[in-house]
Amino acid sequence: DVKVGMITTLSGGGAGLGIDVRDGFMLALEQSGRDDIEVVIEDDQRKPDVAVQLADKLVQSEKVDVLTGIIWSNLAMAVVPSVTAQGKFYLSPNAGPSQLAGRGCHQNYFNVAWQNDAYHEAAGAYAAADGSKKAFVLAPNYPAGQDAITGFKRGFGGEIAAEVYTKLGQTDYAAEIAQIKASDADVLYYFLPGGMGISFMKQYSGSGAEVPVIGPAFSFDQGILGAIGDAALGVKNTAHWSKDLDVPGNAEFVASFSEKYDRLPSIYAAQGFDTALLLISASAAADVTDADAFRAALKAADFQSVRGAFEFADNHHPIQTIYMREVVKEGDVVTNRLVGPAAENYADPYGVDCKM
Amino acid sequence: MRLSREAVFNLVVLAGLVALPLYAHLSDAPFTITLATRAVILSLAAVGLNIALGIGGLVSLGHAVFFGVGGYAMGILAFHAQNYTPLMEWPFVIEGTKSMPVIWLVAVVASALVALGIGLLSLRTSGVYFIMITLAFGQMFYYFTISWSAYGGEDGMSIYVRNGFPGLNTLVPVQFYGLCFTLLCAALAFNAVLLRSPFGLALNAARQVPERVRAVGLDPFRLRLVAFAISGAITGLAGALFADLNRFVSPTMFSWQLSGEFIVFIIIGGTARLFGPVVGAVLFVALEHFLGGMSDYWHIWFGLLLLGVVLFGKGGLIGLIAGRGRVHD
Amino acid sequence: MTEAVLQTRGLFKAFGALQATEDVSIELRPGEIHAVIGPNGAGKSTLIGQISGAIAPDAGAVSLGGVDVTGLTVPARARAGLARTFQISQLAMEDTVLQNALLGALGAAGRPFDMLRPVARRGALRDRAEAALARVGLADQARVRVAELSHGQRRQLEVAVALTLAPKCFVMDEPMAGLGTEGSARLTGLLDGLRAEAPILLVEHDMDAVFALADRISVLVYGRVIASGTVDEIRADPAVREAYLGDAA
Amino acid sequence: MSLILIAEQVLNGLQFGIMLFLMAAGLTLIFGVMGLINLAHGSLYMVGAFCAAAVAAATGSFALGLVAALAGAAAAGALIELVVIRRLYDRDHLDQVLATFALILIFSEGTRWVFGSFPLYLDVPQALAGPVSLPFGIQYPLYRLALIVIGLVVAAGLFWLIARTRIGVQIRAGENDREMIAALGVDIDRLYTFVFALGAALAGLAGALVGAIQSVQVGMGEPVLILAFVTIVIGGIGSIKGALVGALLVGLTETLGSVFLPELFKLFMAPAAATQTGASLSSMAIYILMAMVLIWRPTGLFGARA
Amino acid sequence: MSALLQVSGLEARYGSSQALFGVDLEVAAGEVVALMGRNGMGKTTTVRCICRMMRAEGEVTFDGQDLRRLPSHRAARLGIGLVPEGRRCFADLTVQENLNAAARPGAWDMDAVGLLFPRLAERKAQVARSLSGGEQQMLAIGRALMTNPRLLILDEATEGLAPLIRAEIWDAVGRLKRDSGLAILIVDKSLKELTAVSDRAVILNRGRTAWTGALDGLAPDLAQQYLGV
Ligand SMILES: Nc1ncnc2c1ncn2[C@@H]1O[C@H](COP(=O)(O)OP(=O)(O)OP(=O)(O)O)[C@@H](O)[C@H]1O
Ligand SMILES: Nc1ncnc2c1ncn2[C@@H]1O[C@H](COP(=O)(O)OP(=O)(O)OP(=O)(O)O)[C@@H](O)[C@H]1O
Ligand SMILES: [Mg+2]
Ligand SMILES: [Mg+2]
Repeated sequence: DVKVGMITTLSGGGAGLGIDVRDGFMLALEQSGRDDIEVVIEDDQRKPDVAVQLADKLVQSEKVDVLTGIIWSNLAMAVVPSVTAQGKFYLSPNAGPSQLAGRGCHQNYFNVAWQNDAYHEAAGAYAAADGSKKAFVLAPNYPAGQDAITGFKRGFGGEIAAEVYTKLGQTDYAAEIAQIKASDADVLYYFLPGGMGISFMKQYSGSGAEVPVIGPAFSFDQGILGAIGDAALGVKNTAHWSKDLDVPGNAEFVASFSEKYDRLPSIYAAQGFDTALLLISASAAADVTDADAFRAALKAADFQSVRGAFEFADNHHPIQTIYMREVVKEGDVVTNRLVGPAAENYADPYGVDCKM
Repeated sequence: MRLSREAVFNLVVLAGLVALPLYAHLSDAPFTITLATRAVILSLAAVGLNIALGIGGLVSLGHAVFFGVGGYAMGILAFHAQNYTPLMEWPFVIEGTKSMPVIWLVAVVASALVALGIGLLSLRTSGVYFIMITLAFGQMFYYFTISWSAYGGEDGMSIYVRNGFPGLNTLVPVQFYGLCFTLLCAALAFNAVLLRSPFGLALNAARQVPERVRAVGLDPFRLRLVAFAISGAITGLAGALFADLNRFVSPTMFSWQLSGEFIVFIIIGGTARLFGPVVGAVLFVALEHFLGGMSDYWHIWFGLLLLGVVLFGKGGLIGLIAGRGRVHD
Repeated sequence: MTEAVLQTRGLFKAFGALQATEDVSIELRPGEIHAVIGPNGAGKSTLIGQISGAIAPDAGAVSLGGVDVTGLTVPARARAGLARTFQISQLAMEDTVLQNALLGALGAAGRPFDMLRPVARRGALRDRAEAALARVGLADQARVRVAELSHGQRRQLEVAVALTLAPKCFVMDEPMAGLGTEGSARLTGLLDGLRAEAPILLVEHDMDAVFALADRISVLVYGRVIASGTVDEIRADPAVREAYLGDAA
Repeated sequence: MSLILIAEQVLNGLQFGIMLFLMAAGLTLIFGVMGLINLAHGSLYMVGAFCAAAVAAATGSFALGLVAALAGAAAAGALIELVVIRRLYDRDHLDQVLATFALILIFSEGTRWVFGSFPLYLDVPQALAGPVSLPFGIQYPLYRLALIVIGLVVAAGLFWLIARTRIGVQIRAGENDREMIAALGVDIDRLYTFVFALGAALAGLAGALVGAIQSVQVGMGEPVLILAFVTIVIGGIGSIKGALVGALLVGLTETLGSVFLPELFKLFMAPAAATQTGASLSSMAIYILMAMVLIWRPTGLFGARA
Repeated sequence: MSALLQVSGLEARYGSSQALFGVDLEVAAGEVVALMGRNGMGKTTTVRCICRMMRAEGEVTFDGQDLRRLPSHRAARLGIGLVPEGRRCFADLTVQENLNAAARPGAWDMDAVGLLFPRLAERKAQVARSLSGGEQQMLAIGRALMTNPRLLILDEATEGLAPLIRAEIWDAVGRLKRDSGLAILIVDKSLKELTAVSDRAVILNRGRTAWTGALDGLAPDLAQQYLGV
């Protein structure tokens, strides 16, 4: 038997992401028909100290074998090191901060989603390949934002017209949009997760600015697109998964998820689904009490991911293809359509620092 | 000596805080101890605030600043110690440390100094303006640490091993709990003595009639400033402990919601009660824990409960249980 | 002539266009009660505010015991020996009568940052506070909260707090206001005896009390001193009768 | 940096300020008149936005959405005044803070319960979409211009209501002495319900108008609430004029700070470090502004009372 | 005949301490009644109970209507005008606005009040907080009259006022009684003036009605006992 503790954000702002991860995860579990996997779900309220407490609780009193669920990098940084140090496994369904991919990597930590830089770097590479020469980059002033800009620049390699940091949680972007309009950039890349991205895109589209936009999927995912509406049409965004990706099992996943929860799945739902699949495959191959065997089974990643082929690099982060998607309208629904690969067999650059 | 109902109640609370973790320790429920430690540390933070708020009437919506300063004092010292990098090389070398007493001292001194600085500027205002200016300072610190990349920015810092205390194994939950509980008792004892001291009398009067206090030759501003610094120092100490409990610090320690929660503890427990912050924090932590598991929408129930306490439980929980009381005799 | 304990020279204070005090120079000599009377809004409380330091004068000076205190703050002047009472009682309502008196004693002792020894065990403070309460007749009420006192008792406590300061001089703003006949009589007796300890500058509308107590009276009208003299001189002054007294004299 | 860009940024700052004013006006009205710290004001802003989004989605009409926002927020305001707020007038600020904090929790999670965890769609009406050309070649979103106009109209209406009408006189009298105005035969309870509902309606209007260019989501009220508090504290609590001036100051500081501080730091720092330092400082700018104003004038620019 | 205001067996408490133990009092239409007693005997409390500013037990009827169920603004609308202890003018409002806030239709309007108190008419646009104490007192009276009451209640209307202004206010009370037939209930400490203007007095002692009658009939020993004179 495997006992899984899931710490994720289920209340307050950002709850949508946690709910998608949870729903995707539980869907996979249900479809597998396995009754030897028990899941305990806890709400971290997006507060690091609460997440730490919950991790303690799950490890100390629930005695779980595996933890998963955390959405945000800062919460992951607070929880993962101590959990893995206590010999538990941690499967990340979302956040992939560079520290955990590099110097802070751990044999019991597996990232099933992506390393944080992946989308940004792939977007940079795509923009360069697409012929853009000069990029305007925009992100909130916090570590993930700084990483996003660094990642994009690494992939892009071209000239940067301006690099602007906004306040975290900012809601009005008139000032930044004016700067964009005044610049001579030929592509705009921005990383503004959640509500920030919605506000920005709505304001951008009404401003008369004409610089084409690229972003990471976080700002254009299914949960958000409904709120941005037509303003997002035509925007390109990078993701490791898309609902129209033609790989075995994906169409079934999309159909069953839509049917069960009455909404289209997001990347987070896909990530939760894959995380569960990984867990199921490993626990079928090895007993969780035999840590080495279980770890090897996880590393093998012997399951059919809805993103298609992928494998774990030595730092236990995925090597996978990052795709470019475009926001389109299907009937009344604004959604994403696959454009093509942006970076094939992408592996993050931090693995070299990982000694395990 | 006959004890008042409130005193009896306080003793029961203390006894509970001793008995519960011991029981949890014996029945091997370490998480219960962790939870109790969290409650005790938050109590300590609120006891600190209660000195400014309960006696001095200074409703600070920025007390998380001191909590955060204490937390970062721990985080920075331990971070340098675990990376073997000196904190400062010029004009003289300062090394990081993993020793709790040293960290506590630094946390207390640093937060007292910050409180003095903030107090000097903000104690010129009063009422809602004071509430808001302390909030403003809280937000400044919050945004500053979010973008302070040297120490992790919004991600904060993880400290892998809990800091040490001579003669104790702080990794054993119950021992760390004992340490925190002792500090809480010390702070409560100090608060009790302070209430009856000349300083307490003068500060209490300065809240009610500053004009009168001036007219007898005392300066309310200085009284408040000293109270604010003491208050900040105690909350700062709690911050250092909190960081050690989680082995983690981040800018959320500065957030205004946390400042608000400190105030909530005090009101739930009962304003101007010695044990108000303790009762409030314990109840809050317990509710957060038990309601949190019940439903995704548990905040609604929690909100309704808070509303009930404010609307119908004048004098907070202690008021409900122990009846109308007074701080002074 | 003996030197004045308290002296103001040419105090001016304007609130916007309103000249609240204009060139007010008065003095308080040892052993006397000097009454200041005048119509409502004449500037009496403003004058007291300037003497105590609560209001900064636009021009002019205040000296206490021959020392210029114009630049000092309210607490500093109190420590220099000036005790005032307020027109509207300024008392810690949640505290007991004794605690209010102790506050005065504490101010006089000047060590407010003592945090560790209970006030109750500081005998000197306590004695001083209880003595003051006894003098105004509040000894029995020492443990009652001020909020539960009647208006008259509060006025008495207001005087008691001033007494604990053992000052060089008293400045009292309408201590009789709101007192019934009985209460005024008791307070009149107390003030009468008090002048031997320290002189009193008394602002009051209760003419019976003023005429019974005052050694000297100054009359303030529209911020100016229009007359100054003994009780009989003032009663007879036609300008004062017209501006203030009416038929009351 | 061109002059036109600077002019445009100033315009942006003004417009952001007006948006803040819409939010702050209700807050300052409620605080000034009833002496009540209403942390739940942000929740009413959210209620307005959600009502507008729901009705606009159902009917396809933005105007109907606005009406729904006004009505919904006013109704929510009147309801909480009758059930909760009414019992808090005589309490101290602490109880008010706690009770309205509890209301935030209830409203936020309640909204999530009804509308789900995902942001809602609300867009600017077709008639106001897109940019217009202003003199000197400035391209400016028409909708934002409309916001400026609406904000100024609301400001004027409030000035008129408070300063010129008998209800305004009675409201201000209640501000001075609530018990006394009741003893003179004015139904102060009903008046307060009215004022609270009016403040709530203003918050709801702001939520709907602003929601169209921002994201309509749970928790959207809290950052704005803090900004609104900063605004009215700078302006002086209870003063409509103060709220307007404070809002413009905050709007300009926030906008211009984020643009010019990084530029300023580039004069003596490496560009990358300068953008980050500048951004850090600009996110603290309004709080620094507020602290400075309060240190200089402890009751705000136009505030009379503490 | 039943009186305009009828109070009997009035009891009231502040928290746990009882302030009134049984107050009986009547005011007939057109009558001036003095309410007297030493400090803290319950005069203001009685007034507050009549105006429904605090809760009380016992009977309070005005013009035959039971006041106990009504909120204070409803009591006021029945025709009770209050000049409260401590004046309580609306400090931030102008004289005109103060009067306006209270106005209800009837014979008393801005002009009538201006005739009664010419000083107020001269200061229409001045903010109440900048008025002198005496002017504030006139304003408080004028404000109560603007509600066109049938019963005017004056609580310590002359406290802290200069002798001249005091005389002016007594003069105004005399005129009101003569000219408009208003019923008036006065709380005050000056025996001489009250004796002159009042038809009857009610004296409170320790929260109870201790004596009722025309003031010139008050025996000296009772005056000593109840009023301290
Ligand atoms: N802070 C202030 N701002 C503006 N005007 C003021 C202020 N304080 C007092 N005044 C005005 O100054 C004048 C003098 O006021 P003051 O209080 O000194 O009068 P007073 O002689 O004490 O009167 P009373 O006998 O009624 O107490 C009054 O007209 C008053 O309205
Ligand atoms: N807010 C209060 N809380 C508690 N007790 C009060 C309060 N107000 C008045 N009392 C008490 O109620 C009693 C009656 O007070 P009240 O004000 O009615 O007296 P009064 O006759 O008007 O006296 P005064 O002549 O001083 O105005 C007094 O004993 C007083 O101490
Ligand atoms: Mg005066
Ligand atoms: Mg009275």
